[in-house]
Parts: sequence; structure tokens; C-alpha cells
Amino acid sequence: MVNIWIPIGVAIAIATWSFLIKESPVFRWAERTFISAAIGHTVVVGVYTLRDRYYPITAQGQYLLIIPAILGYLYLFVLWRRGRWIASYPIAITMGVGLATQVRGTIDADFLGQTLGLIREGGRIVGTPWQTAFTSALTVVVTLFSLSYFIFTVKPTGAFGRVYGGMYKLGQYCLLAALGAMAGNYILGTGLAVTVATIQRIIFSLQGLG
Amino acid sequence: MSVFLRGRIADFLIFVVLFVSTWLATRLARMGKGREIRPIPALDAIYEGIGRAAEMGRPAFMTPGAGDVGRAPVVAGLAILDVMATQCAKLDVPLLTVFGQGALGAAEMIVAEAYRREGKPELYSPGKQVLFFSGDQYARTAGEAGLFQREKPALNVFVGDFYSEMLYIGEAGARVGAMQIGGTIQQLGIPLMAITMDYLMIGEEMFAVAASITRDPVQTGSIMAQDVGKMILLSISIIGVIAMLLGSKIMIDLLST
Amino acid sequence: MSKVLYSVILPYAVFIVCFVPILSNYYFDVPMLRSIDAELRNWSTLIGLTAMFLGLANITIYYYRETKRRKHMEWQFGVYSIILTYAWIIYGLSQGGLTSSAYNQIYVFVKGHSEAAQIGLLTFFFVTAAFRTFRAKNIQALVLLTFAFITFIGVAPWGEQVWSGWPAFSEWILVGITMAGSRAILIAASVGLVAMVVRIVLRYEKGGLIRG
Amino acid sequence: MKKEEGASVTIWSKALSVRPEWFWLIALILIIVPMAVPPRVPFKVNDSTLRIYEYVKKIPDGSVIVSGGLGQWAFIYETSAAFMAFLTQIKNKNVKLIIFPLSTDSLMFEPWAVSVTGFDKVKEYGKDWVVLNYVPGGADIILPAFMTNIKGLCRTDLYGTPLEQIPIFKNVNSYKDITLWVDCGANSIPSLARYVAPYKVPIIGFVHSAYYGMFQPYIAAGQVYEMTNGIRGGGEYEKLVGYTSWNLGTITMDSYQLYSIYILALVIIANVGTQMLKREEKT
Repeated sequence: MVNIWIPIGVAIAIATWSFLIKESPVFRWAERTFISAAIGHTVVVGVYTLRDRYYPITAQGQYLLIIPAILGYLYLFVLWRRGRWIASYPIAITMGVGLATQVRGTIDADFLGQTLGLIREGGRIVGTPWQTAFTSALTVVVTLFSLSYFIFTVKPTGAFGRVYGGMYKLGQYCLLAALGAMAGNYILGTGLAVTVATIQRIIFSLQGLG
Repeated sequence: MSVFLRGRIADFLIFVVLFVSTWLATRLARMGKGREIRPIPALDAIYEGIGRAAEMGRPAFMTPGAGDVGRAPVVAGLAILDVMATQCAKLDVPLLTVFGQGALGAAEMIVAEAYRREGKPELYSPGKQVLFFSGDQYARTAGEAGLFQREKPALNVFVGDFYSEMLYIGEAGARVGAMQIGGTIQQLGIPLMAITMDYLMIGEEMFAVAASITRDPVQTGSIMAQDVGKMILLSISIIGVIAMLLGSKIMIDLLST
Repeated sequence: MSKVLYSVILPYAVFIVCFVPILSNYYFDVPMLRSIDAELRNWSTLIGLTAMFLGLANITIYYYRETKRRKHMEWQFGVYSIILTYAWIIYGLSQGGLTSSAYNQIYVFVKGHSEAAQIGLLTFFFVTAAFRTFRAKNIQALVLLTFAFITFIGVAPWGEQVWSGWPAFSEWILVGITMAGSRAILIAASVGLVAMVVRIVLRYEKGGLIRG
Repeated sequence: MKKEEGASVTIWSKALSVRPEWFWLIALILIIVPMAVPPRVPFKVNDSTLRIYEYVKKIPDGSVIVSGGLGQWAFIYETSAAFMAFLTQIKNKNVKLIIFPLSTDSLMFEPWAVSVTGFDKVKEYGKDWVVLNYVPGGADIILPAFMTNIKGLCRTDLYGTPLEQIPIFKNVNSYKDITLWVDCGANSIPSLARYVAPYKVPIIGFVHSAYYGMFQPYIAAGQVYEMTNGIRGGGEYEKLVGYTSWNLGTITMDSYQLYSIYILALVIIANVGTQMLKREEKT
């Protein structure tokens, strides 16, 4: 049985890559198909998830859940000029919950977790083979210099200021080195493999392998 | 002591210290004792870019990625959007923004309010300035790339959550010759921003720009709080590393309480 | 006055009512906080999910505006997009969503393949990005270029033939310098994030919604 | 003399302002050529890939392998190379394969991988391998349920046949009957480590190169047996099993060879051009 969706998938892939030549109605077709599919999928999955999540209202009598149900729809008031402020309430809840979750998470994982990691790294400087010791020392120094790049209020005057100025410059170089290394390493990961896979998928489809 | 959950005391103390230092720094700034900050090129570039867009008669574009308003980077993006919308309304520059579903409502409110404040509410309408190209990472990216080609923005601002798609949007923007400003805290996004953006806000610089974007001295002065936080952190780390070198794990034990 | 109360002060109160219990639940061992935390987080998820209807309304308005443009190849795409979006939703709901294999097949072949093709474009964009950015105009650009170079060749098979130690060297840079740099970025960003949220809580932040 | 200098200015400034479309076209050619004429460049096989190969080789007869992962279709491509090499390796062994998808994309991807490698031509559906239907609810909820009671969670396979009628499930009920868990997905290792590892089921992961470093702690903690490093790991695995019909890893490594030289050349041209232009501007 020939699957009609396989040639459509191939056509979409080729139309998408036509963007490399020029933005044309062909690319636009691929773009719009993708966006419509993504939105459609979000709504389909969302409706089923909402159904399951609101199920306890009638089944177990959890009437408190009616509140978020109403609040969620208040978002639509944004579209009405005079009632726009009503949408502040769902926004306030999302912000309150989201930001609180993020603050507690970031203090624990990034602030404390990474600081602890830095201190442990420092502990590896003594009592280890010289290669490990050197790497650890370098890591600690680079981290401290990079951190000094993020200090905003020190003026580059006076003795302290000049020391800071030097640290700031070095910190900038350290950050750029780190970013450069990341960028160089990154591209093989996702990019090229998917590019080759897409080409190969087109070839396979033409050969009828699926 | 039993009130605290295990291993959360240090967490709580750090939050309290950051809270108090932010409060104090803002107090000082209000009393006119705030400190100046070092110039951040990306901040002035935003104003400059909108001016350039007005001269060229091309739109300005802004997006914070697909996150909802509960994400702090998106909130930083919204603060920048507020200023951008005001400037765009003032200079009659068409504004285009793309948001995820969870931030759409907030963005519409901010843009509408900015146009109303500038006395041009008739220029705003829902779905005109604030667009939604689905929450999907690459569907949104494709929509933005197509939009760049059709509308040819003169300024692209990306402040928020960005991952591997940054290379795609960045190149699509460079292709139409837009001035590009980017800022994110995501580890996958920053290196790609470094190679595609004209002006880069690395990590915390994004929050500093969001705080000082209004160029209000009180706001700018409160950035000192962030520096106090980092100074504390630097001292903790240096003491910790020195203690470790001397063979004591005291800092690790303290931070793990 | 009442407008300010309803549109500014009450939303701020709602924000604080959500913010404080969720934050304190993480630090304090109070059973009531735990149930409030779970309930509020559930609410927030539900509200976020419901926001998709606003997204749908927004994009419908956008497409509708596009259909009114009488330019060549403009209104056709507006009509196409509206029809495809709603047809997709109706089809998906009638098939029963994710548990239906017919729906899954369409989803993968249309959305999955579009996504793969879009990600595939990254390879090409890297070429022009490298050509444009990796120019040693100043020392900063030179540093960026040098390190990008080392790790870029570290993965290539010919790198290890030029010098057998290359993969190990690039790995060392990734483990040492990159890790240190991203650690600094993470630590600093966490401070900035908390400071910004505190400013919002204290109503010092000018931009955004919970304004001072 | 002066005329020549003028000519060099135009050459370099022209070279630096070539339309990007040309660069992309050359890149496309350089990617496609090695696909048509594979040079099979030699590269070293990493220890972790070798360990996975040896482990799978020693799997006893009659073992039950579960393949479960989550991720989006496009991102699974990168790990598919190693997964298909794995399928090729177990094709001629007496083992049973249960595909338990944790996302809708892997529900469609893994059966496709099975058909591409020819696994389904050697093995009999229902007796040697089976595809379970997707169960919504997220990995946090369905993985623990799967480990304790497979038939209770998944009522039917992908095609709607009840599990009681499928021969493979006569002796397979819970984690006790699973010999190995294989993950072909983008980011499933954390949930697998949380819910599968406690039952002492060894896990082999085929992960993205971006996550390879990030997930190392799971190996150190003994929760995951070993992982392959993205597409390069896939290429190494393919080399070990003697190439598959998909062969994505090897082909990508070949393409990368030319592609990286191309980028190198471009960067050199860009830098020389910038310097030359600078010099011309000074004079």
C-alpha cells in the first residue's frame, strides 16, 4: 500500500529548503502548513488534556477547579478594548506561580549548585595528578574572571578600579573563548545529522523504502 | 530548626540577602545615592535601532521566544517590549512581535497601553502588532523567517529563551540586513547568538538591560543590588576554594545546610 | 480610582498571594503550604493550557486580515491557513487525538518532516554565519574564532589525522574553559534573575504588568 | 601598479560580498557528494561505543529488550544511527524486542527504523518483536506503571490486538522479565534513570552529543550502563556492526569531513579578505 503522506512529507522538505534560494510561495506553503499543523496539534492535545484535568470537577466534586477554568478563559478579554484589564488576573497567577518556582529553582541549582561545584573544583587542585590539578586551577580562575565581567557598577579609576578593569577584560576574553568553543562543538550535533537524514529520507522515499 | 526543610537553610538565607540588598539598593537610588553602571552597548543600540528603522521606513521586530509570563527571561523581554512599543508609537515605526501562547495576553496589554499612552490608540489592534506562530520551537522560527523576508524589519531584538533555533532566526534576520540585538540565559542559545548578533547580552546583562532600559536613574541605580549579590558570591567562592586548599570542607557543609 | 483598584492593585495582590506560598513551601516544612503549592501549580498549568484559545483567536485574526489583502499570493495563504488549522483540529478531535494511529501518522509526516527540514537548514546557515562572524577584526573576534576552530576540528575525522591529540585537546577545552564560562554565566544570571523578581515583588520594576 | 591594486580591491570586496545563496549551494553539493560516493573516512572508535557493542554481543539467548524513548521526530534522527546499528546487531540473535514509545514521535519512528534495517523481514511480528501503543500521561506516570504491570498499562499493541493474544507476552509481565532497556530518543535519560534504573534493569542510551556530557553523572552513579555520543557514536557503532542500510552516522561523518574543510576555507578567505581590504583602505 502506498502511503500518501510520504510524498507529502518529501514535498514539504523540498519546499522548506527552497528558502535557501528565495522566499517564495513554495516556502510559504511549507511554512504555513507547518504552523497550522503545530497549532492544530497543540489544540487537539490541549483539549484532551483539559478534559482529563477538569474531569475531577464532576467526578470527584472538586469544585475549586472551576476557578482556573474561568480564569483561563479571561485571557480572551485581551481582544476587547474596554475589558482588557480583566486579563490581568490570569497573567498575575501565571507570573506569581512561575516566577516563584523559578526563583527557588535557580537559587538551588544555579546559585548554590554551581558555587558548590566551583568550590569542589578548587578542592581538586591539591592532592591530584598535575594534569587534573592544572585543569581544576584553570577552571576556577576562568570562572572567577568571567564572573567579574558581570559586575556593572565599578568605575575603572583608582587602584582597585584598574585591577577590576584588567579582570573585566580578561573575563570578557574567557567568556568569548567559552562561547566560541561551544559554537564550534555544537553544529555537528544536531544540524548536519538532521540535514543528511532529511536528504537520505528523500532518497529513500523515492526508492520506495518508506 | 524543624520549621526548615532539610538542606534548605542556605537557600533561604541567600534569598533573604538578595531581597534585602535589592530593597536597600533601590532605597539608596531613590535618595540619589545610586551608582552609575558601566555602559552596555546593547541598551543604546535598541534606541538607535528604532531611530534607524524610522529613517528607513521599515518595521522593528521583537520576540522573547515561546515561554509564558512565568519565565523570568520573558518578563525581561516584556520590560524591553514596553520601551520599544512606546518608542515605535512615538516615531511611527510599525512594530512586529511574536509571542508564545502564555505571554500573548501580557504582550497585547503592554503594546495597547503603550500606544494609548502615546495618544495613538487607533494604530493598535489585536493580532496586528502581536503575532502568534504556535508554541512549537521550529514552527515559530519558520514563521519568523518568512515574516522577515516579507516585512524586512530594520531592527530585530531577541530577549528571552532561545535554543538551537537562534542560528536560524539570526541568519534569516541578517539576510534582510536587520540590526540584531540578542540576549538569553540559555546555554544552547548564547554561543549561537554570539555568532549571529550585532549586539549581545550575555546572561545577566539581559536582566541589567531590562532593569535600566527606561534610562531612569532610580531603576539603573538598583542594579547595584545585583553587584552586591555577586560580591557576596565571589567572596563565598574564594573563601571556599581557599578553605578547600587548606583541607577544610567548611564552606561545602555550610552551603549544604 | 476603582479602575486602578481592579486593574492594578488587585492583580498585584493575586500575584503576591501566588508568589509567597510557593516560594515558602520550598523552605518551610508546613503541610498546608504543600497542598496550596500543588493546587496553585495545577491552576497555573490549566490556565496556561487554556491560553491556547487566545493563541488560536490571535492567529485567526492575523490570517483573516491577510485574506483581505488583495495582493498577489497573499489572501490565498490566509484562506489556506485558516482552513488547514481548523480542519486539523476537527480531524484530530474526531479521531480521538494521540491514541489514534491514523492521526499520529499525519502528525509525524506533516509536522515531523517539516521540523526535520527546518532543522536541516541550520547546517547551511552555519556556513554564512561562520563566513560573516569569524573575521579577526579585533582581539575579541580573534579569541572567539580560535576557540570555535579548535572544537570544530576536534570532531572532524581529519583533525585526528593532522594531530592525534586534537580530539582530546578539544575535549579538554570543553571540559575546562567552556564549563567554567557557562558556570559563570549561570551563577551571574541566577543573581540577576532573583534581583529582577524581587524588584517586581517590591513593585520597583517599571516595565511589564505588575507596575509600580 | 595602481590599476592592479584597484583590481585586487574589487576582487576581495567582491569575494566578501558574494550572495549567501552561492555558499549554501556549494555546501549542499559538498554534503550530497559523499552520499553518492562514500569515502568511508577512518576514525577511532570510542571506548563507550565499544563497551555497548561488547555488552550487546554477550546478551544471552531469549532475552527481552525494551526499546523506549521520548523525543521529537526531527531530534531522534541524530540518535537513530546508533539505534539502527543496534537493531542490525541483534537481528541475528535470538532475542525479543518490545517497542514501548514514550512519545507519539517515537511511536512512529521506531517501527520505521525496524522496517528500514530489515529487522521485520528476519523476525516475526508478535513472536519476536512488538510495538505497543502510545499511552498518554507523560513518562512520570506511565514508566512506573509499565515496570510493575505491563499488561495493565498497555491493553493493546499499535494495531489494536489485545496483549493476551500476542505470543511474546506469554512470559513477559513486569520488570523481572526485562533484560535490557534501550533508549533511542532525544532527552529520555533523566526519566529512565529515575524510574527504570531502580529496578536494576540495565539501560543503554543513544543520546545527542549536546547531552552526552550533561548525562555523564548518570553513568558515574551506575544508573545508566553506557551511552553513545550523538551522531559520531552512531558512526562508530555502524563501523562495529559492519554498516546498516540507513548508515546515517557514517555518511554524516563523511559529509562532515568535506563540510569542515569548506568552512575552514571560507574562514580563511574571509580573514585574508578583511585584512587585504583594511590594507587597501590605509593606502
